[in-house]
Amino acid sequence: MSLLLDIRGLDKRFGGLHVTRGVSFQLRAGDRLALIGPNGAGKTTLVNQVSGVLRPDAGEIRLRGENVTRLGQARRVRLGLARTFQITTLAPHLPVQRQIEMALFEREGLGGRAWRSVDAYPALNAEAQGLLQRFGLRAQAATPTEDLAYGEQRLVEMALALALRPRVLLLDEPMAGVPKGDGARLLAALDSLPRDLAVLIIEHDMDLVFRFASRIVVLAEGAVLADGSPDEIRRDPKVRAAYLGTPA
Amino acid sequence: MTVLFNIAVDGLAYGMVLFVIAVGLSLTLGLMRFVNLSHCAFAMVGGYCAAFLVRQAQWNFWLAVPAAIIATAALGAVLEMLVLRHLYRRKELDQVLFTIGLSFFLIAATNALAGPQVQLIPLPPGLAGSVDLGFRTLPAQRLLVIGAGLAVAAGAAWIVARTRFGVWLRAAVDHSGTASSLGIPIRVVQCASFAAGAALAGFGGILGAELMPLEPYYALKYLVLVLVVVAVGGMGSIAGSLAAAVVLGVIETASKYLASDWGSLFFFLAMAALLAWRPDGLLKR
Amino acid sequence: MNTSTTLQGPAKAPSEARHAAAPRCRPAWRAPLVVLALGALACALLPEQLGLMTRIFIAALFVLSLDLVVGVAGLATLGHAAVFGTGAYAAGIFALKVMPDPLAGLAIGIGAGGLLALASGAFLLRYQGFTFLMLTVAVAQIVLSLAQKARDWTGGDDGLSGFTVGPLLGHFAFDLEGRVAAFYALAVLVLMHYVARRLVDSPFGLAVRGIHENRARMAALGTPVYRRLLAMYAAAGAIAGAAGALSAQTNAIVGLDSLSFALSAEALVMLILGGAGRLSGALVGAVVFTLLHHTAASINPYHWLFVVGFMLMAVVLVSPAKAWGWLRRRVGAAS
Amino acid sequence: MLFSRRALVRALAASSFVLAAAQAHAQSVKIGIVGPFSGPFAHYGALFKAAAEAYVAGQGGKLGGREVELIYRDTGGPNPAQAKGLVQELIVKDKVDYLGGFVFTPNALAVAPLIQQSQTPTVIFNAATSAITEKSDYFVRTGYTLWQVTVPLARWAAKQHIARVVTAVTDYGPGLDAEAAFKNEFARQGGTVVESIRMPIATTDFGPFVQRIKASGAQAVYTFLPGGPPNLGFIKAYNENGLARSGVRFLGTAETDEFDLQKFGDSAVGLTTAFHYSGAHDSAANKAFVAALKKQDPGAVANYASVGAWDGMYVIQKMIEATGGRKDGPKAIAAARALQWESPRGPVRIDGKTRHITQDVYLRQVEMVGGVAVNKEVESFGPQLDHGLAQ
Repeated sequence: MSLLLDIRGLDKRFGGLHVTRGVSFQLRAGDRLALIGPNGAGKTTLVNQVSGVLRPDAGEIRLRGENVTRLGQARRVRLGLARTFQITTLAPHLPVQRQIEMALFEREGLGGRAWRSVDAYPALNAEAQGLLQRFGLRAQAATPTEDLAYGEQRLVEMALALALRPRVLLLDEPMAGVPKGDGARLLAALDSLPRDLAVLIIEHDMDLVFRFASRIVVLAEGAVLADGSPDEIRRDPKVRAAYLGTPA
Repeated sequence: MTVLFNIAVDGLAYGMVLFVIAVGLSLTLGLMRFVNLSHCAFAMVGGYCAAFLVRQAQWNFWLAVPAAIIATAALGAVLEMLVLRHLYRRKELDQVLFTIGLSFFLIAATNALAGPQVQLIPLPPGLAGSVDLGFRTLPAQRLLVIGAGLAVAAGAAWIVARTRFGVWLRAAVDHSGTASSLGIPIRVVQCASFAAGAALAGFGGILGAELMPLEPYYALKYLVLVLVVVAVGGMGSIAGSLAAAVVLGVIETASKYLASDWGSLFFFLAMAALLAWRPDGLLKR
Repeated sequence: MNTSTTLQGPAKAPSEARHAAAPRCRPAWRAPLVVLALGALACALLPEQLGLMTRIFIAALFVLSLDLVVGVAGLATLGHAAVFGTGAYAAGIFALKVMPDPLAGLAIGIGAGGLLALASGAFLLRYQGFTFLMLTVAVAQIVLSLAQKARDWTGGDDGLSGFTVGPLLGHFAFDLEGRVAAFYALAVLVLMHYVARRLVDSPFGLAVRGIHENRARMAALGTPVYRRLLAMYAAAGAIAGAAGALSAQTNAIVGLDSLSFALSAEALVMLILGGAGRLSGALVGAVVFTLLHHTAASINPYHWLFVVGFMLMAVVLVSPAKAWGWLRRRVGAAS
Repeated sequence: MLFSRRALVRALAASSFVLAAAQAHAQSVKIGIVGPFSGPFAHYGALFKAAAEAYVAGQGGKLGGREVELIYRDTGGPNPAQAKGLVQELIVKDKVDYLGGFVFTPNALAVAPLIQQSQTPTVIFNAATSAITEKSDYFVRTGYTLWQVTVPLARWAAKQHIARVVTAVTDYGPGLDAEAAFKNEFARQGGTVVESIRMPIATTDFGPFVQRIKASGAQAVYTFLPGGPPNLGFIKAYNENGLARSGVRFLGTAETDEFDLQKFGDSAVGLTTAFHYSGAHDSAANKAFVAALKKQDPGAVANYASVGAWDGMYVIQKMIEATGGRKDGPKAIAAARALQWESPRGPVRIDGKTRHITQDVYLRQVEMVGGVAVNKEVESFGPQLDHGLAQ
């Protein structure tokens, strides 16, 4: 399967704090990589560097062969990278369907169209409604995003990422704070992700990690502690000591 | 050579006046996150009170000034308790609209009560004359302003940084919920700090009356000038406001000496450059 | 995308899900048509107040352009007079030195306003919040100082006058009563309102509204945030330039007050009064404030500030929505 | 019976009363007074109102035998768009017969086309830029122009063997007019203007400019400043930096105007100005004017603004008499062109060609008379026409 994301020697400091230490790993189409580690291990900071929110001090990020380390988020999205946020980051007053359509317009490069109304793009309107249908949010199409339940807002985050038809999807703790009831739909969404999509997910729920992930990277104090299959990681003494707390 | 001295001396004096008036707004804007565009109206009230006390009521200058400051603080406290406290959580634009309305109201009230003429605060003999600095003379009143400005800067910085009230104030602003849960009397702190802001404004109005004569339209006339100093100095930063006031004061004075027919063009060019260079405040990285 | 399993939400009948309301924009021509009707009605009912009507239409157009910047793009500005005044001076100088035709002058005003907004926006939009607000003040004051300095072009303090504006479309001369001026201003207001409505309802408008509500989200969707904001800022500048040109042509004079801080502050007050973000709020705010100011000033030319100041404070304390609600309950209870 | 008879009678009575009132109303002459009644220049408006109403009261409430209705409109400040809107409303809606007021040049220029088209005689009480009366045949000016008062001052200064003068004017319309008038005449009289300082209109700290004046080595400074705060600030800086002591004489026009004069205290003594009106002008007409003004509004001050309004009402009265109270612009203006009378400021006449007031200009020095500062008229330069238009 083709190499989509290639990270080599990523390094980042916040003043004296060394938050990312020489992180390297690859992501191929179809991968289901879980990024785990204790709080403060630098997981979100790593995702922020890969997605272009933060700029690394050193190292290289190659997306489908192109070096995007210095490029902005827009270029990375066009190359097929999409992400969700740990803290829900949505436009509160816009109706949910408009939120999705915004992503579709950007994907189709129509973000600059200033004359025809948003309702004059039937194909994209329909696609947006289809996506909402898929996430069970079709009934809330006209509801402002802030009026949705927290779990449903997490679904909107994921729907937005998928609306961009990404090749690489970064999920930053999609299940964080989601009550059991809404969790089911999120899990179903995870299972129904396209086969050839490369997914990196930051997650604390070990049951989900071991059920979903085909590969696990363990991060501790900003550095890669271990990188391997779920079984290798379960047995790896270093991981057990640093993370699961039981002595080697 | 004397031109440079002149620019420095006049610039410093003018800058200190700007600082004394602006520091109160920097506190209310920065430390209380409250966009109080009626700040200059409080400066006007302070000035009018002092003028009334000294001229009509024949009080001694050194007695009238503190009394006027206390009166302005009282007005600030009353308005804060009655009306302004409902606005703390409101959107910035709502605060702008309300405080502009309040300024209009205070302008109309002053115009109705004291008429449109300029109110002068007669200075005591000690301050009325000029002091000879060797190469030139400088009005004694300017020296008072420079001294008072430095005192206000030091005092305000000390209170905010060192005293319990300062700690309470900063806590109340960052997160009033947690602060009140720690037993900090939020309402008292908010009311007291707004009153302090009004008092500082009143004090600035009195000291600045030499350069910015007191007339009803004062409240809106110098608003832009004060906002500029607060923005360049950085909201809530007392040292920043001091530095910004002096720098802008010197630049404005230099343009008067060297290129006065360009009006206040250089003042605003300098402001834009400083703000673009240090958006969060002159002394903040 | 090979998966098509629909994720059924908690027990919802499929048919009901399909008919749930999708958000639909109201047709863009509807609101402007209402404005046209109301404006024409007002001019018909008050033939002796056409001068006031013209000033209201121009103020409404200016506040409409401000709404694009403050309400839609979320950029609080106190320097919007810069583009209004530049449009006015451009149209005035054009009429004086080149051609008195009003429509050509209007186009020049639009171009001048748009260009200045583009140039100043390129610098301003690197900043946000209070810093952006104060930088807009600086830009407006710099333009004002330059206009005062370029005395032989702008007439300085005495204002730019002496230019005549030719008849509209060749044969509607601007008359004393101001009838042609009023309908000309109304027509441009309605046209620009339609343009603004189209802008806001377009994908571009949606992206700018998205940026207003959450920049991080839009950046994550790949939106070129800076470019979108600059485009909206320039569009608003063009519309403000049109308002400035109308003011120059209907008054046959341009004063330095068209670049003043007071004008920017008054426009912002009108916008907040009417409610930002809906475009219609801008028009309501402009009409209400101008009428309030006009009537209060004619009743008592000296202390009208009391009334306006009190009204502004009241509007913030008792939000208009609650006021309407209270009023409706009263009326409801009475009838 | 739809109506009871009593109701019918009452209705008839009521309608006849209304008709009568409308009738009387129709005959009264409407005069629109346009000026700043709010904002930073509100004192001009207050003075116009006091002087105009004092004049009408002095005439027993009638002008030319007609009831008079004064309508005030506030322009707030230099705001041409608003001024035009207000005047358009006064002419079209309120159907005024005459207009008066105007402090700012842009406001006057804005209404010129309106009064020309509607043939409404408009008396300019104060705006001082020469070119205004050229913009419409229906402008009459009872104020002054800067050229009119500056040229005689420049001639006097040259005669006093003052060779080197520095000009320091506020950088706006009238200020530049004043600077040009002084430089032009002083050069013609053989004097040299060593430096022309322009002070921005928003200046509050005049210290630097006074330092520049001191450094220029001039024997005198000719200055022009708008009334109120700038005026006060400049003269205070002039005193605080001891310019009088170091031999730099003060030459001004409206700077020692009665409205601000008392605020200078005795530091103003000796300031020399040339102007067309002084509160202390020694004439019966002036005493009557000052008394009438005091009776009408104790707060009002007899100065160039109030005398401009007072004389303006005189001109309007004469125009009403000439047209029998009916609205007839050309006839009224023709009458105005021929007017000559004894004004509180002294003998004046309206110049037939330029419709501008020709008036005596006096040299004055500030003196303390009974603890009150006054502009003592020391010398008269005789009648002066508007030298600005002569250029």
